[in-house]
Amino acid sequence: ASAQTVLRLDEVAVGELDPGKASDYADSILMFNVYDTLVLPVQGGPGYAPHLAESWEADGNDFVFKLRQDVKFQSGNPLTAEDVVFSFDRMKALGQGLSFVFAKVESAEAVDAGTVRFKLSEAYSPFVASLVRLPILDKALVMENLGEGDGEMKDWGQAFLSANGAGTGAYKVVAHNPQQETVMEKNPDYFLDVADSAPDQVRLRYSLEAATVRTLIAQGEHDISSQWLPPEVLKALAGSGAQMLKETGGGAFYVKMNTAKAPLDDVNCRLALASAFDYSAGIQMVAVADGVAQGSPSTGAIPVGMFGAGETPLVRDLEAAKAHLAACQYKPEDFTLELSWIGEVPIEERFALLMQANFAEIGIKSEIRKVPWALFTELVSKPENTPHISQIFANAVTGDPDTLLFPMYHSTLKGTWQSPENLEDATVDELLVKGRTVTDPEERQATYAALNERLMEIAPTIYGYDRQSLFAASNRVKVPALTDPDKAFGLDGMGFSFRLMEMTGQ
Amino acid sequence: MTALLSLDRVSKTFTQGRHEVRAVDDVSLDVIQGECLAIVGESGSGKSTVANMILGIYPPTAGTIAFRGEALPAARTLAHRRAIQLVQQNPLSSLNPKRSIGASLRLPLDVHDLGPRAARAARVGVLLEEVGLPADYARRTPESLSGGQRQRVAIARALACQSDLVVLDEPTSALDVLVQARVLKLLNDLRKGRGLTYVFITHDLSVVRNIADRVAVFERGRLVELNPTETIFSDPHHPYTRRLIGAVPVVTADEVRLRDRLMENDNERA
Amino acid sequence: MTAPTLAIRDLTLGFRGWAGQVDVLHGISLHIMKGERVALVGESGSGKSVTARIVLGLLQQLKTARIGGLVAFEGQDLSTLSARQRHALRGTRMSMIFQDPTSSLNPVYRIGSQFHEVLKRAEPGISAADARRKAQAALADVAIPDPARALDSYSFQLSGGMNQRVMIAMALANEPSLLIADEPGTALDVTVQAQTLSLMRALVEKHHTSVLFISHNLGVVREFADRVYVIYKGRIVEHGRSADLFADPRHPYTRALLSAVPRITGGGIPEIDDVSESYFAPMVVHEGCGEPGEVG
Amino acid sequence: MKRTLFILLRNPLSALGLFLVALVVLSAVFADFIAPFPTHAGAVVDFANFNKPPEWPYVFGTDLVGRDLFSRILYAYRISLLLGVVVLVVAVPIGVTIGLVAGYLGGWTEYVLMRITDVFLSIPPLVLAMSMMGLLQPTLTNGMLAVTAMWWPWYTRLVYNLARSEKEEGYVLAAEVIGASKAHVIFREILPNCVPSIVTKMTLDLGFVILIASSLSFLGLGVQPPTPDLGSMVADGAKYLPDSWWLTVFPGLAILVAVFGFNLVGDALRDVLGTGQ
Amino acid sequence: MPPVVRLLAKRLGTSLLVLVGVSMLIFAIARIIPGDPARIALGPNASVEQVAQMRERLHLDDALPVQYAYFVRDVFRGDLGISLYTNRPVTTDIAQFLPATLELILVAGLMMVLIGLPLGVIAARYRGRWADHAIRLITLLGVSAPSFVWAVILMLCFAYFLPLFPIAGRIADSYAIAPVTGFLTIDTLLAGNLSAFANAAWHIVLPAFALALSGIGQAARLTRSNMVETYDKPYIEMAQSYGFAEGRIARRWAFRPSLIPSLTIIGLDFAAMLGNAFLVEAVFAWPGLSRYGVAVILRKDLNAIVGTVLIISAMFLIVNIVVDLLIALINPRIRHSQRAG
Ligand SMILES: Nc1ncnc2c1ncn2[C@@H]1O[C@H](COP(=O)(O)OP(=O)(O)OP(=O)(O)O)[C@@H](O)[C@H]1O
Ligand SMILES: Nc1ncnc2c1ncn2[C@@H]1O[C@H](COP(=O)(O)OP(=O)(O)OP(=O)(O)O)[C@@H](O)[C@H]1O
Ligand SMILES: [Mg+2]
Ligand SMILES: [Mg+2]
Repeated sequence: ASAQTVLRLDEVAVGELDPGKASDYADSILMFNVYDTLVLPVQGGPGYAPHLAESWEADGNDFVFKLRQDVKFQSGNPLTAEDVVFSFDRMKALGQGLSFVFAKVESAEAVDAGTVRFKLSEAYSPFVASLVRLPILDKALVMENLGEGDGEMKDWGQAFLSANGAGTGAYKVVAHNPQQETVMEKNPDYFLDVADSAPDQVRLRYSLEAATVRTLIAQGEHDISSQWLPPEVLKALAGSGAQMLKETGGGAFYVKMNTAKAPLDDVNCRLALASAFDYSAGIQMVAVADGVAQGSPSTGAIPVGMFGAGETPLVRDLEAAKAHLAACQYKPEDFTLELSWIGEVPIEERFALLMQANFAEIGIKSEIRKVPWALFTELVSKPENTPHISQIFANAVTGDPDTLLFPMYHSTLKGTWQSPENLEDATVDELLVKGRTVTDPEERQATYAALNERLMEIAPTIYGYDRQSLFAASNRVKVPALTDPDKAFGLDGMGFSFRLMEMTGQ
Repeated sequence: MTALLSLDRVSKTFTQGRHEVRAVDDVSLDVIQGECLAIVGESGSGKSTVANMILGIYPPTAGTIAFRGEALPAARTLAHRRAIQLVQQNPLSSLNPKRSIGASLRLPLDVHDLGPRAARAARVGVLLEEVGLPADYARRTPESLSGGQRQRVAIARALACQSDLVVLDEPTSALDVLVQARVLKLLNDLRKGRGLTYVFITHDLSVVRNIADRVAVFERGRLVELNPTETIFSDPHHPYTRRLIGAVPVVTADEVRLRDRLMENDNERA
Repeated sequence: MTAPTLAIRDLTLGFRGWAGQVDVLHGISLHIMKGERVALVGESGSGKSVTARIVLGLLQQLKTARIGGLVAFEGQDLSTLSARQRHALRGTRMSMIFQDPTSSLNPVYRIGSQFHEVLKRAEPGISAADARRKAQAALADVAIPDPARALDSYSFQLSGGMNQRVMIAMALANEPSLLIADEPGTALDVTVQAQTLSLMRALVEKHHTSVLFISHNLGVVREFADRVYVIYKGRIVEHGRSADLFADPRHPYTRALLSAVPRITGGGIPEIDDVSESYFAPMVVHEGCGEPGEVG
Repeated sequence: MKRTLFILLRNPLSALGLFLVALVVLSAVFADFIAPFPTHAGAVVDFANFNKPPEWPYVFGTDLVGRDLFSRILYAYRISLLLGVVVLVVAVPIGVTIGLVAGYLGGWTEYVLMRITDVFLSIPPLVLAMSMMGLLQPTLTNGMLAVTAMWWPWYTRLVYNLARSEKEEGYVLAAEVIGASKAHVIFREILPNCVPSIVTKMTLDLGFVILIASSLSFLGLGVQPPTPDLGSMVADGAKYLPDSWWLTVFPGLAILVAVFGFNLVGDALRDVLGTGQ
Repeated sequence: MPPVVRLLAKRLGTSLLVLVGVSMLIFAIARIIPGDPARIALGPNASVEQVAQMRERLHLDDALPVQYAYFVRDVFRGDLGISLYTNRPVTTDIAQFLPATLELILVAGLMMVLIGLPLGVIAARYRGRWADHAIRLITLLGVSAPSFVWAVILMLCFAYFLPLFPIAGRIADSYAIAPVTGFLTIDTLLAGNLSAFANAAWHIVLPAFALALSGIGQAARLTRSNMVETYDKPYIEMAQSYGFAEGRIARRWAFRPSLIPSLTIIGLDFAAMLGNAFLVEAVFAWPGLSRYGVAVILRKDLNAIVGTVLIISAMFLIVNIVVDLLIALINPRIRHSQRAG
């Protein structure tokens, strides 16, 4: 073989290697490459395809999966049903990361070496989708490396797994420093074919500054940026010849209004703000080049591509805004809105300023307040402390609208960072529950469409834009999953499957 | 005769790394109210150390110091401070380089609340003039004064306190003879006028002869002779005293004769 | 005739400040021949120390000082020498004993290492051990009882007189051709003073060192100096051989000075008049004591 | 006064410093009249003109929402100067007093005071500020309070060491012998001799205070947008380097000019104070 | 020397006391910082039950003294708890990140001393002349901008436009050096890999310089201003009268007595860098403790906050002791004070 090819990319914050604790984007990249899941989203379309599982069927509320027989862990151990059960049990036991998506799953059991049965407590249609968040661990290896802890399973291998991989994935962990970088190398014994052109070594770096990434890419010392670069930096990189990778769907930028606090407890007032917001200026603000932006026009509460998404983009309507405001029980001169933005997300400051200017046009005064994330999570726990306006980026962790909308709008879950609206609406609750129990895709489509309509009507949120993640990349790498819509996965982070990338050697 | 101040078997030892320095060794002496007691002796014989102990700058290693019959505590009261004053040997460092001469002189007036507030500035001027400096030197900084000028400021400051006992550590050694004469005169007048008591540390035996009532002679930390001035100069007992007098540089023939006579005696006895 | 070791002609000095210029020296002239001991006496603040500092070239670097006139060392006009050349003279050919011994020694270095530094001026490669040996001998010469301890001490650990003797020993150590002694005896007891004076005298005789001796102790001056200059408020008022001058003081200021000296024979503190106008009377030069190259 | 000016103007560097300080103070005071776009200090967005490099009429360029940087910098001087001055005016006397007292008195007082100082010093400023934020409302005043809380121990340490050495000087002894009160010795005798170091440190600190304020704004304490703040402008702009360089460079230069000027004046002031009155 | 040892022992003892004070204070403070640590640790998507469970596990619902008791118990087991941020024992994290920062600030500290002090000495020696003016202006520039701005500027100038230095990290990817001390410059030497050492040293130059710039400026300026004062002292005149070389007078006679303020500030600066280096570490992607510290504060990672702050405090105390000892060493009057009280 010729010289090793190295792919270098970066992500914010630290990389969490333990799949039981993985929650953010960096963790997902690690997880999707070091571990495999039973199913994978279908590329370029809806639905889920077999991966570690050969096939599956629903049995009442339960699901039964048949495993592939030819899969070996990186350690050389063969994959069995026991490993799947162990992985599930560990996820539940730790109760961290994204384990909540399995709230409706009671247990997993090995029917035989190649068959697993998941028992659900009630009908839960997004279950198969949620399996993309259940990476399968090498039970034998983990058991050999249990750390100190109480009980039979001691620490469930947490100490070991925070620094080592124990998966079947196409890439093996060589070195891991959660604040600096994770180095991975191609797994030669991967159960699927991996093209020779896929990178031999991958260095996932953490917490690089925007200016550093900008410089490194320009000097050819870095390959793919994170999606968190400010639009201006992406613009500059695009201008100097970098390619733009794009990941669509799964999330949106929401401007949330505290419905428990005057004057936003009056729906007319909320509608006035939603109409006054300048949607196209918002898109322009995150635009990188013509037709390339970190967002696409919003059509409503549900991002385009998911069940129930609307069709017509939202536009600003000042006349309507004034009409709504006139119908509102509060007079604009009597209140000042508090517009908060999360200190860690600078682009929100600009949106706050945009809103301040927009709202001023219909006579509403406002103040801007910068709130660090830690403080924000605390403020939202009480409606009276929650600012009038909060700005949130949210996404569906499994690609299913349920994981996006249920935590935001169900009245039992109000007062979290996802639900600073403190919404309490019976119709919404009802539709949310229906959406997760019906299984037929058409029925789900109809349910979420109704939900979307209701959410437009009562306007707890200004639906800012549908999120598109943009990554600047050097020309040394080709990433079909992030450039060709027909190869795209409808799941954040899955596009970073390194085995599907090609190093072009330039 | 009442002892204003009495030292009782006072010693002071400094430790300095490996060395131990016995600076003052078992010294007892009384200072009588209204007198001028001169302390002479070789350099390094512990004179300044005695002065510093009297002032309470550091405590004696052994022995006690009593003032008006009461043992002086390690921490002096304001009254003690006022009652005993010091003119330091090193005039430059005893004046704060960042404060004007006037401010330094005014300090004792303010501390002990001497005289009406409004008159203090004028008093500072008078003090300066008393030691032969123009009153407008009050605005100067110590750096722009010559050595003798600084010394006079230090004397003026000690006198400003109107204390009972003044310890003068070589107060005139940096002065020219004219100013010295004037300062000595002033010191003498004040002593008579106010009934002050002086401990006058000096090397200048001619000065001692003319101002002191009694003389204490130190050698290597020990008190070797303590006698009235007359006795010291007419019939010195201790050989060291005689050697001292014999070494005095003089300006007149009379003096040379006196010196020679004493030296002869010394040779005879030896 | 060889040039005098030091010749000063019409030296003036003023300090410039925000309040204008203050004149300190009003044109003084003096000279010192090789091996000669010359005293400069006068009241405190009359400009003795500044004269010494000008000779060493120390005041020249002060921005506020305005200096005029001529200072020649061994026939060379100091102002024509480069800074480097002037620098080379200090500590080797001329050295000075400072008036305020305690503050003139660096408080953060032991005496020993300061002494070493001084010795290095004459003998740059001198080893620490050699320097220490030399320094001990030098300190013993000035009657410091325990030279080893003194060398290990800091200046604030020694008495004023000890510091002064350290200064004297340092100044003599390199056998300079011009020694400026600014009140070298003030802090010394008379026995030690006499001892150091005789040491200085011996050295002067041996090496033909010239000495500028600044003092207001007229007794010391009488015993030590060959010639005396009396200075009053920045002007030389009288100049003559010591014996002549003490026997026959002619200028009113000199007379006042002499009469103010307390006598060990007693007689009380002399009465002195207030400053008199007559102190500004013209300079008196005793016979045979004219400045070289001058008529008179 | 006359003398102070004499000293300040004698030296070209001090004169330059005086000029710069005057420039900064005047632009802060008269921002309303000088700024080409006075409204841009507030919540204005102009997406037609955002992120523009310096060009007429935006001499320093525009920021990411289209506001004139030059105008914003003028207004930012107001806050920054206020903050810097207030913090130093509060923190320095506290720190200096504690340092003097500890250094001069020694013994138990020294022990207790210096250990408290150690505790404050050794807690990173950010932690201190964050905890403040937990207790207080995020206002400018509280921001100042937070910065003050992290500032004083530095002066304590500095002055403590100075006082320990000044204490051994003869003039301290002289004052004690006269019977001067401890307060007098500390504040009238020792303090003036520490002033040069304090002034040097203070003028150096003025810039740091402006910058620390930016990390406070980052935490949500202190100046809130849209009010302009030099520190935040620099910190936020740094992300857009090297392309949108004007976002960092001009506010950075603005800080530089102010700090530079104050330091030059500080130097000169030290000379004045150094020679005493 | 026994007295020094005694002094040291005393200072170390009291430092421990201070550390206990700091630990209590920081323990309380960490809990005042807004935000629910469990919620933050579990990530944005965690459920309410998960959060409750986590709080329970962390004893967050107990009274503060009880929590502190748990903490003390764990400390005696050598356990600072698990970082919620990296999910590793805090001790592991600190052991990994501390050497990186320590290496960085040691180099920066060295620069402060080796560049800052000499600059100050030169400026004071040539006070009022062009060298003085030049140094004053340059050092002023150094202190007039914050270290992270310098970091960005240096990176742009010397790594981007003029690619002389590496942009990020501690060593090039191609070297694999087994960590022994954690100090790469030392580890590379231990591994006998000279080119790796050169590479690591090369990486440290820019970040350390950016970090040191303001300290260099402060040290130089304080040194200069104090030396200028010292130059008025009689003992300098005496040194000049002996014709000691001007440079030697500056370096020996005037420098040492003027060193106290500079030393104090350098010491403080040095210790403070541990907590304040985060922005520079961020710019140069330096995996250090400072950045870790800030990250854990922002994420309210209680154990990690307490752990890091304690380490930083300990550093501070050590540096303070060293500075105090040094000051006593350079000023013998303090050391030999005979005064009562
Ligand atoms: N740096 C200076 N700035 C201003 N004036 C000064 C300076 N140095 C000395 N003077 C003044 O010059 C005059 C002469 O000072 P000098 O030190 O030569 O006196 P002196 O004759 O040595 O007196 P003494 O016997 O008291 O030491 C004094 O009036 C003094 O105030
Ligand atoms: N702080 C100190 N530490 C150590 N030794 C000291 C200290 N102060 C004084 N000594 C020593 O004590 C002895 C006496 O010193 P002191 O200053 O009392 O002498 P003195 O009689 O005043 O001499 P002089 O006439 O020279 O001033 C000297 O040997 C000196 O070295
Ligand atoms: Mg003495
Ligand atoms: Mg003099």
